[in-house]
Amino acid sequence: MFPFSFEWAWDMSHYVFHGGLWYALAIIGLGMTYCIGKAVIDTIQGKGGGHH
Amino acid sequence: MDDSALIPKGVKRCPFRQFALWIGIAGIVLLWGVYAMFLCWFKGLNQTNMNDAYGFALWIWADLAVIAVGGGAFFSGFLRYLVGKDELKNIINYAVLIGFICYSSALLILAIDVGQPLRAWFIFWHANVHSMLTEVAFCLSCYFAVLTIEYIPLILENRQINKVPFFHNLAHNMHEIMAIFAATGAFLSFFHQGSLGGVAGVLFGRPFSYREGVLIWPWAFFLFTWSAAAYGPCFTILITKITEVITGKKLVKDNVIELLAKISGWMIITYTAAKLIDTIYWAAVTAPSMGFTIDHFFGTSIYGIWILGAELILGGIAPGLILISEKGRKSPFGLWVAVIFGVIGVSLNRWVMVLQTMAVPVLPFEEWYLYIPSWQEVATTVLPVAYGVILIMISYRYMPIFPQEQELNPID
Amino acid sequence: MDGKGQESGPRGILVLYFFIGFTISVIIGWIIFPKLLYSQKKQPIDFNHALHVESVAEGCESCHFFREDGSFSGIPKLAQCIECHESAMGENPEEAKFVEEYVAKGIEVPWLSYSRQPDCVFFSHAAHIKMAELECKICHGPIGESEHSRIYEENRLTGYSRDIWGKNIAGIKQNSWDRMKMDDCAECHADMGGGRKDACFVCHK
Amino acid sequence: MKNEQGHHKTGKKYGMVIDLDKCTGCGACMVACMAENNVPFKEDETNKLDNIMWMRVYRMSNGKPFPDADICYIPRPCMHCEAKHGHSPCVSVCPATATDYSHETGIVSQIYTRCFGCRYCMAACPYHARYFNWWDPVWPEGMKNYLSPDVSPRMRGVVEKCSFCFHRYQLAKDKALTAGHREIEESAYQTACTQACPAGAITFGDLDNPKHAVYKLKHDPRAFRLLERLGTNPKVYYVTDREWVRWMADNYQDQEQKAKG
Amino acid sequence: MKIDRRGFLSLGVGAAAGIVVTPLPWKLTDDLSIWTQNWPWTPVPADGEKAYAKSVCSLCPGGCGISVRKVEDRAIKIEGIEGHPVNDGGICILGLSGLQTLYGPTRVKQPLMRSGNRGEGRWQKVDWDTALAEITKRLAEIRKAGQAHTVACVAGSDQGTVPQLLKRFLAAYGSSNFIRTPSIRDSYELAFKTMQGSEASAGFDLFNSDFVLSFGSGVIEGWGSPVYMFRANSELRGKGKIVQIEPRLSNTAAKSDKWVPINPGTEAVLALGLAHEIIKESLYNKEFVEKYAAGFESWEDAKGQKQKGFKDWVLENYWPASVANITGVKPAVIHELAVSFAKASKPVALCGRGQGNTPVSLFESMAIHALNALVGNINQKGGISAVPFADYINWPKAPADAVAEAGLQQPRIDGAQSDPFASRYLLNRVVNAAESGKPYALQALLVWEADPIYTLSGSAAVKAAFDKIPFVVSFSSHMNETAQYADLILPDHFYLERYQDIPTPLGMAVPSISLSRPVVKPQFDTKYTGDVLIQVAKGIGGNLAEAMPWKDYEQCLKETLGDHWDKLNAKGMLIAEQYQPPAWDKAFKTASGKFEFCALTAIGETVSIEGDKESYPLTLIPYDSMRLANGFIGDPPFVIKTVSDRILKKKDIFVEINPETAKQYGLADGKSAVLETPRGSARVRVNVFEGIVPGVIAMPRGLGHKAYDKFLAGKGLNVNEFIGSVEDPVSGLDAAWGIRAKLTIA
Repeated sequence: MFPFSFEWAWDMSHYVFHGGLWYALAIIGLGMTYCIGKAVIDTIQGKGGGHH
Repeated sequence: MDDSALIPKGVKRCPFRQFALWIGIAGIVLLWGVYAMFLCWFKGLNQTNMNDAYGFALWIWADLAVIAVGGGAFFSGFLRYLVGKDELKNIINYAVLIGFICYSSALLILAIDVGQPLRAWFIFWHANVHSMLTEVAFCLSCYFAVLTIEYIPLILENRQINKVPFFHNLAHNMHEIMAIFAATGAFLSFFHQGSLGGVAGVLFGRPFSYREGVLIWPWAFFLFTWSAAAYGPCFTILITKITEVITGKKLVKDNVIELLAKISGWMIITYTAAKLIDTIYWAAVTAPSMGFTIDHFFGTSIYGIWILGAELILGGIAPGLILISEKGRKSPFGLWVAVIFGVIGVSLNRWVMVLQTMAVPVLPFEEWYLYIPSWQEVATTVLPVAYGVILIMISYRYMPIFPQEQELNPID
Repeated sequence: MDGKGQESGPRGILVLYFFIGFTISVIIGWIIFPKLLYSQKKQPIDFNHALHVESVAEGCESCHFFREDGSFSGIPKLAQCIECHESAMGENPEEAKFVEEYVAKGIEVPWLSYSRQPDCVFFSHAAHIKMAELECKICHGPIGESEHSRIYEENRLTGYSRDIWGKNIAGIKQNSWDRMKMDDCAECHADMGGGRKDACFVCHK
Repeated sequence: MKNEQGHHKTGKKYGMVIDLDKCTGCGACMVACMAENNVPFKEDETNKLDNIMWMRVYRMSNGKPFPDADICYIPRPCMHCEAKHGHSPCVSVCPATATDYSHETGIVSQIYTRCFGCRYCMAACPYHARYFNWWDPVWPEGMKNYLSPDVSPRMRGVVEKCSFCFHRYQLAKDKALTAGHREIEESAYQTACTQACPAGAITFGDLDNPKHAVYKLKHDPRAFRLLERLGTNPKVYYVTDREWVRWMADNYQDQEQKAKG
Repeated sequence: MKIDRRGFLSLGVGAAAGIVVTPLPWKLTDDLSIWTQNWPWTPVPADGEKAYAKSVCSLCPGGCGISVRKVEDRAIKIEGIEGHPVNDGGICILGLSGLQTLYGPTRVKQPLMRSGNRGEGRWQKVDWDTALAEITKRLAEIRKAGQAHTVACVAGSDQGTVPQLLKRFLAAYGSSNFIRTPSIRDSYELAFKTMQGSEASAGFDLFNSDFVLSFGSGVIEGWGSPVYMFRANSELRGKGKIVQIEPRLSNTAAKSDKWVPINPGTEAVLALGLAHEIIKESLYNKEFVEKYAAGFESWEDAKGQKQKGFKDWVLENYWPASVANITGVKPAVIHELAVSFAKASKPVALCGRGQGNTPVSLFESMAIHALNALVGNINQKGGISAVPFADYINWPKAPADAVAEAGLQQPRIDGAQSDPFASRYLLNRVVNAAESGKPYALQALLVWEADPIYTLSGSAAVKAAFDKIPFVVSFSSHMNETAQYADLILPDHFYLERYQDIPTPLGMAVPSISLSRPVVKPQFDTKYTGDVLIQVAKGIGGNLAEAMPWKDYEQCLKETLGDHWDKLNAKGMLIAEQYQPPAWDKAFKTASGKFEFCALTAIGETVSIEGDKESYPLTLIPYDSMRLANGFIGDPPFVIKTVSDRILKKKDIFVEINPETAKQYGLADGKSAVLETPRGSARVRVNVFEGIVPGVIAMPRGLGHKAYDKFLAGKGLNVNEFIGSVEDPVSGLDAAWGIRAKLTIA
């Protein structure tokens, strides 16, 4: 799964497969980081207070 | 107990006791399934009626089927966020919820199905990138993460949770970039739906399911993606309609349903055409080159040729035609028939790709293998249904799943 | 429902709670967990490798030798020990104990093997010693210089010796002999074979 | 697998040729295999779909009525297929790389401790050469005594199959290395079934080595392989005088038989 | 400090965040998977130094050389010895699974005395002193009462030191009732005796034959020395022809060049039909028939009466048309077979159904042997020869006291050896004798390497007979049917734990001796049967003690083998390689000094079976398979595992039946049916099989055990329970080849 694993190979199959995989994971990860991060900032800035 | 503080504003829900009663009933079924699940985990897969000829059986079928019908989530998301069919926002929440249930069920079933669940993570850690199943596992898990991300804002929109500023903001932000998640989800879904077809399609030792294709992908790969996109919405519509019947309320406007139905219809028609071509090519070219004729593949009774006809005509042409005709999809009866046939049709396709593949004798001195699932298999397969019912009940009760509900069912 | 919770304290308290939880976990994870995970056993006899190596002619292979069929003998059997220790040779109380309890009664010594690989592993000493001419030390460390037997630690869950993997609970290794997990075999093989992957069966049975 | 291409030339291709006319269907190969490889057994073994038998002798019948009926026994070990790109049907599908194709020996491995029991490989194998451990292996009182340390007993929940007695290759190699040479003689590595076969029907060796007996036998005009047209490229050959067996083994239909000869 | 909901949540989040930066979750996940790889309940076989111990397998009389792989003191695998004259590296399915019996739960682990009813399976564990005291006391009492002749012994063989010790013990004790379990050996020995005048066992040089005409002999079903026959069968490929005459497409039939389906029980008629054609076409070996055979041509006896010779007898009585009528083999086939058999350069005809565990009628064995004589392939390369019994046991005659002499005066319980045509041993008659108490009631029975309760036909009658014998002793090292039915079990060492001499295996054409050597230490508290005999003899004292002068069995064996001992220990097998069967002019020890065709014409006809055609329209025949051991040892778990699901499914046994017959009786493949014979009825399942003569039902031998462990017991039916013994009026042997039966829908 990881390039440091001994089963890893630098060949086309791995590029394509893991390329796609890590790309998707990156988007999910970055997206969520963004959402959570921004939510923290928003909250500190006092947005979205309880009752509206 | 009064849970009115948790119920969304402007909608009416049944009394809590009634709710609890039904949860309880579903819960009993769930517990039965959980019991069977633990039996399988602690005693091993000898609890099932699977055998060396049927290494894949009811569970894998259930897996493929729920994922196929759960395809409504990605395809509605795809249509809503990427194609821009804005009306679908009124059904997308429910599509996401159904998808979430389907995919979590699929993962659960897989966790029971493997012989060594404590080592199941090897599929990731020691991934063989050449295996369709690896692709399934990765995309399935990633897509499940996406579905979770899509489902979370719904939870956060619960009246009480939404009061917490952080959660409110989080939900808001997630909505903001939902298109990106949806796009990722569509990308992942394309691959894992396909690779589920690939799972069977690459088996060159099993001429029944083997298909030629492009690059590493057999035709079954594309047919699976296509069929999931085609029939997933049928299932979304079906569950929505059932929910409407049970709640006694109209929850989604007809134009939304009809739009989805129409798209589904065209997808089904094109899929069926493709499937027909695939079937003919397979019967005329692929199989004979491996020494098989079509009558080799269909035995008597439950594995008879009727299954192919049923899949293509009843599960393909019939619902397709109904849904593409305006009259058909607008008639409540026509819609019901179409979505039910559609869902059965795609489930039948998955059944055939799993069970028939296993049953067809390949070695010249073999016989047709029959298999009847054990109660443990049935219970664990029913488990997700109970779990889905419970999750839908809870979600419907406490979360604003249907944006049009208030409008369609004004209180006072 | 209780809506007052949010007013019960300043945000700082929440951060404090967070760190308390964090710290407790860290202590559990790094200190208590390894202690619980491994059991400690003493070798039946405190063996002095250094002393033995001095008095034999052919180094390690005097006692740990290859059999004719190419298999490796591993820890010597009683019969071999008896060749010298028919009766006590010296004054050492451990030797006296050995002679009394095992030699005299003819019972095999239940040595605990620090480097026992699990049953699924086929380790060919011949391939490593005869063909690749590796030194024992590369995998076993300077055990030949030890004067006492270490405590043998066994993973309660897996039954592995701690020498196989877990000496350093974070998995960090400083010497080639600190870990003997598959990754470590693979690492060395990749170095030797120019990045070549061996087939699974080469080392598995 | 591309980075292994370079090793193809030095590699061996161990395989088998089984003379079906000599095979008597006595079952010695099956038991030799079970005894050699610590294969477990259970109280009721009459369900042939859940009993583990790496080497299984099947019975083919020509389907003709009395008195023209004929039967033929066909021993079926793992075929150690080498289809396109060195992918046997099972190796390419295993998601966790628990089975692989060795270019050194041409043998398809199965690593029980890596396998997590998804059974995809079983679905992929047209020969039913793979077996799942539906039960924990249990040996009756005393019988654990005969278990061999050369093959590790499998736990419940994993797939197992014929390994061409790979441990014998390992041991032969160790012996050779200790004796100071690297090459293994033909006779130094033979599978348990080959060795046991009382009829001498099984021959084992390097299919690519002209000095090995199998090399000549596989070129016999009466030689064929099971389900050859699937493209599995198996390494187990069969020889028989009986034409109906050869036709049937590869699912040749009547009209195809006529067309072909 | 009050922790509220949010504080608690915060603590939890912190703890969760903290734990992921420690090794705990990761190490635990890893270790849990490693735990599944090393489940403590999955055994790990101990490793150690390996060694190979060579010996000879004695699970059957085949005499294969075996090499047992050991790790330290555990035997882990049995293999054949490469280059061994009998098996050359090959080994049969039963031999391969010997270790399962050695170590398995069916072993009798120490002497046992019955504590419940017969066969109930309740035992009292006793030590050897008690056990030996018991048998000594009982035998001494019988002897004292002047009943010495009422003690009998059943053994699996009559060759080798242990059977000879048993015989000697009985002789000194005062009984002549040593009885060998019946088999095709009896038929061959009798045919040799009557036609050739020699006391010998049969040897076949199949390796050099070019036409094997087998009358039902399961050459690859375990007949003779199984692995030797397998090798011969393989060797014949492409060099010679094998024709199998049998009612059923057995493995042998399927592997042969031609299968000739025949009505069961009519083999002798077909043989004579072939003789008819051979004589008619004048294809017989003139040199042999004219110079070295008697009774071929008709002659005038001393009284001047015309006696019909074999030639005229056959020509008159065995016309192809009538033979075809009886056997179901078409005249054209008979002719063609006869011609090709006679024209072959080294043809040989074999008799003995299946594995040959049952004798055939003397008429049948002689008729088939006559074919060998006609083509003159007796004592020739590629033919059949009379191999003399091994002669290394040269003990002085056992001393007899008055009691012994009186006992030996009494007739044998089975009436065997009473006339030239009577067999040497007639175990089938012991059943009737024990049951009826005539000529006298048996007081004690010793059983060594035999399981008559399971293997004899008419199991119910055998059991009833056993019930009349007050004292049954079994020496079995594992709990078989007879052991289970005994009063006292004195377990012998199992074959891998002991020395045992094995004389020429059946079918080998050259005399030989093999020596089994202990491969492992005795695993349990067992004892050589030889030692038991020596000690009991000493216990009874007098002439018995004198007859058994040895310290123990090993000393006896060593002294008996003399010079051979060291060689056998080194080589495992000694073969009289220079042995050549005597030439025709010296071969026949008959009155005429020639091969006597007249012996055949003098005796009766084929033996018919029990049951009437009206009530039982079908014929049940047993059949043998390598995968079903049916002798004194039952299938070990490995072997029963290989049995087809068309023979055994769960606990149901399948019987084979021709589709036509099945249709006639409304029976469908796989479905249940009720099998009925005059001896009993039971539920079976139907295996519709194209390879069987219509009207015949075939049931495998070797199932239906009641003893042994859960892996074997209770599975299927014992065909012997459904077949009654039918005595050959000439030889006295049980020549039943089946029974009339009926099969109806269940």
